[in-house]
Amino acid sequence: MLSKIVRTVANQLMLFILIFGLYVIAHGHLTPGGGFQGGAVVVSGVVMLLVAFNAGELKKSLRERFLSIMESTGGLVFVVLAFAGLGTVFFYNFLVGSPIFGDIPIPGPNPGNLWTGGFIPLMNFAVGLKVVAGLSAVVLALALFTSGEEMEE
Amino acid sequence: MRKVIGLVLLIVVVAFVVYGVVALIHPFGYPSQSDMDDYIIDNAQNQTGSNNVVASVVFDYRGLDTLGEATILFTAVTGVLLLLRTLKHEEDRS
Amino acid sequence: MDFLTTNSPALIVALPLFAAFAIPLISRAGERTRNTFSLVIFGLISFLVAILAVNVHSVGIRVYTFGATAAQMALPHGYMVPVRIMFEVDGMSMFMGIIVTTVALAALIYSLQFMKGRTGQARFYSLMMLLYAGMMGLAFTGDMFNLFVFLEIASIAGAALAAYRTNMADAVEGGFKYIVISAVSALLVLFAIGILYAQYDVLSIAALAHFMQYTPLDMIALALLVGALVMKLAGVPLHMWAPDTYTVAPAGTTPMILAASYISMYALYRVTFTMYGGLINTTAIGWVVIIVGVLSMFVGVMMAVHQTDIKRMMAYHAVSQGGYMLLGVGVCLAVITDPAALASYGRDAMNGGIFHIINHVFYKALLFMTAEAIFFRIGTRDTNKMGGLARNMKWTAGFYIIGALAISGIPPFNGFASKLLIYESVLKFSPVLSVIAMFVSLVTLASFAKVFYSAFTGPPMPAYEGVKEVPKSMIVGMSILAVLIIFFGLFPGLIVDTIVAPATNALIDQASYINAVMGAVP
Amino acid sequence: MMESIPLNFPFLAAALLVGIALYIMLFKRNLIKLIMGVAMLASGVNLFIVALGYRAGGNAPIYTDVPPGPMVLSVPQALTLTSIVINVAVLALMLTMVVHIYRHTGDIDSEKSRKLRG
Repeated sequence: MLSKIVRTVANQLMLFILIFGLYVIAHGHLTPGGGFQGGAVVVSGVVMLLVAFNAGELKKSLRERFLSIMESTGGLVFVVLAFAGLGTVFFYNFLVGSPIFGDIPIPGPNPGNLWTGGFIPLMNFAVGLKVVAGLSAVVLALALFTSGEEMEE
Repeated sequence: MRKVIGLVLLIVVVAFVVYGVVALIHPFGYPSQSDMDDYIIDNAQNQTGSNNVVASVVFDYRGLDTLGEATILFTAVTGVLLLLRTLKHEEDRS
Repeated sequence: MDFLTTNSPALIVALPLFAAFAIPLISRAGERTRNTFSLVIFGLISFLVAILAVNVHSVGIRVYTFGATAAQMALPHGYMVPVRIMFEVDGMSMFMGIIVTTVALAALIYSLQFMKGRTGQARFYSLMMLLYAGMMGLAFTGDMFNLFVFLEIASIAGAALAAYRTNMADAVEGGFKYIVISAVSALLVLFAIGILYAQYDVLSIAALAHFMQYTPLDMIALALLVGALVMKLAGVPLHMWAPDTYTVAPAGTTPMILAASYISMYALYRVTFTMYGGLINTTAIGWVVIIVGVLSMFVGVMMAVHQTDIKRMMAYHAVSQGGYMLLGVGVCLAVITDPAALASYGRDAMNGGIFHIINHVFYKALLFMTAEAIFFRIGTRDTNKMGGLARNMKWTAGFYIIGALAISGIPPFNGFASKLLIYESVLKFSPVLSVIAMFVSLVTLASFAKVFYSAFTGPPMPAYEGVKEVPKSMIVGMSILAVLIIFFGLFPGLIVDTIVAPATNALIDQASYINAVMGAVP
Repeated sequence: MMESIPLNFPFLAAALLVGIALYIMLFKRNLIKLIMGVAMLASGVNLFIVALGYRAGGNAPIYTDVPPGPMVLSVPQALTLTSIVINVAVLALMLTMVVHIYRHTGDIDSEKSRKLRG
């Protein structure tokens, strides 16, 4: 565990990292970024917390069971979105033109409209959830294992 | 001896790849064919409603690859957690 | 019903993925719920595979385009190249699908009681589903990059399962070796995909085959693909990983990892026959395949004879049996340009090589399962420490005899059927090769007989006095395979006509594979 | 043909990365170095694929406030994205296995662990 200054700063910074990660995820269909990239940003924050505190400390607030549920949920949402297109074809983008994220942007360069993209923004969120949970679980499990602590379950 | 054979083999393979990749492939910046990508760049906005063409390729045109990719991440995480699990004592035998 | 027929290619791959994501959640409701859920999902998938198999058999090649406005629309409106990912299911894909599904079903049932009371079960079943999904995706896909993705799914899941027994050092090392080999071969495949993409700007296998000009760059890509896939399927110069990995993988998963390496063989055939078919110098490539095959047969069996670890011995035999498949297909490749020779023995050789895949996967899976059953009860794989087990483990001993006779090519079992096809046709091509193949079979019989005498017969060892037969679910898993082995051995003509010949035709008939996708080009 | 060589510098870099990575994997005995070799091979291949899609003077294929001009090809970027994530997954699993091997043998030298050679 590092000094109190580092721990406090890490705690405060985590909020900003979280917001930036969410921004990258949410704007995945408009600007460079998306679920994987935003998720990785958030996980970098988790790694920062892991350095500032130690693994045993972090385990108390970031439970493995919670991460596992979160990851499965992300995966399920993704697959279910793909299944939902089955009315036409698996993976059909059924939300284009619908009231949810259904707007179609003006062809050519445009300033961007958040309410577009069909199921792409939703899938970005599902993937983001999955990446955050999955990579945090891996990092945490490796840190716990090498420091000789037991995982729960 | 084994190392020398390996090294020679490696040099031959790498030389072939370098030759092929540097001299035979299209010049950097001027792709020789771009039919599939032109179609995607022209139609992505209408068909998927997404300004980010890469996002529309990742989630719509090649959505199955992304499902596979998310699955691989899930597989690896599952695998890591499976391998790092705490064993019960009676399991130590087998 | 119509809905299911149309969407079955997608559902067969998507349902196991769904199940794999859901299993960690469902496990919280208890072991029984999870096992029921896995079995129900798997029953559903088997049903879909049956529907699709019937459909492909009657209709021909099925194309399923993901995300298009209609599943059959491989090309976008008024455009000449495919843009979206598609599945292309032909006779050969379906053949692999049937193998994988049967083995996975047997393995799943076998694992139910084998895994009882162990840690990490939820993740184990999740990975089984993922491994299955990866293999099915690989068999069905019609897109090169998608093939890479599914190759990775199958190999990561396989490696994690192989290393399941983390308390044993060799288990983790076997898994590590497998994942390094898989990662390197997958990356070489990706490099080849990059080279192909650079020239033709398409990724669909059919479109690549359509545009293929066989430039020097294509040759480099072919070399990379063949090297990578031979490494993945444990062909002889690159077979070192196979014994280590097969030996340590826990029961139920060994057959699936075995099947995964034959899926790589399928990918190799897909590349050489479908993508490069008609352009490559088939005689030269055919001889390369024959030489790799003969070497695999010979080296594998020679390494197997003096092993004392029962699973390791079987793993070397797997390398050796892989040689038979390559031999049959190689002979066909060598004569594919000569219609007379093709009709007289080339097609038969190919049928034999392809038929041997399904036979070998079934009996080798059965043998691996019996070896694990012994290990399950007595905790050792060393044949010198076994003895007199037939007295107490009657079923296991019976299944072992069936598997051993099948692998040695003794008449009423399935190994004989495919080996006879190979012997006969190879005899017309080159008698020497045929004699080598028969000799290898004899050595195989000897080595399995030796293990049988030392493990099952003889006086019972005092340490194993109280050994019981394995639990019911394991017996059921093994008997599924045993019944199929006997059935295939009794009616080889029926099997060759219904599933093997369509697979062979699908590989030789490159034009219709291309037409199914590119047919709409004006 | 000669003038294409300076232009093809990115491809040369990718091919050399692949070559160095193969050398590391064949001749280094440390398992961590082996993993680094795999990571390097992956980087080389990814660099190669993403370089394929570049069009001289092209913009990123994102229509939000894009300046006029050609766009670079988008599929290679998507493929690279996929392959990067795949490699992260593979590396995580490999590292886990090496941690276990270290636990069992107390060493990460591939010559010393019995099964990892030939």
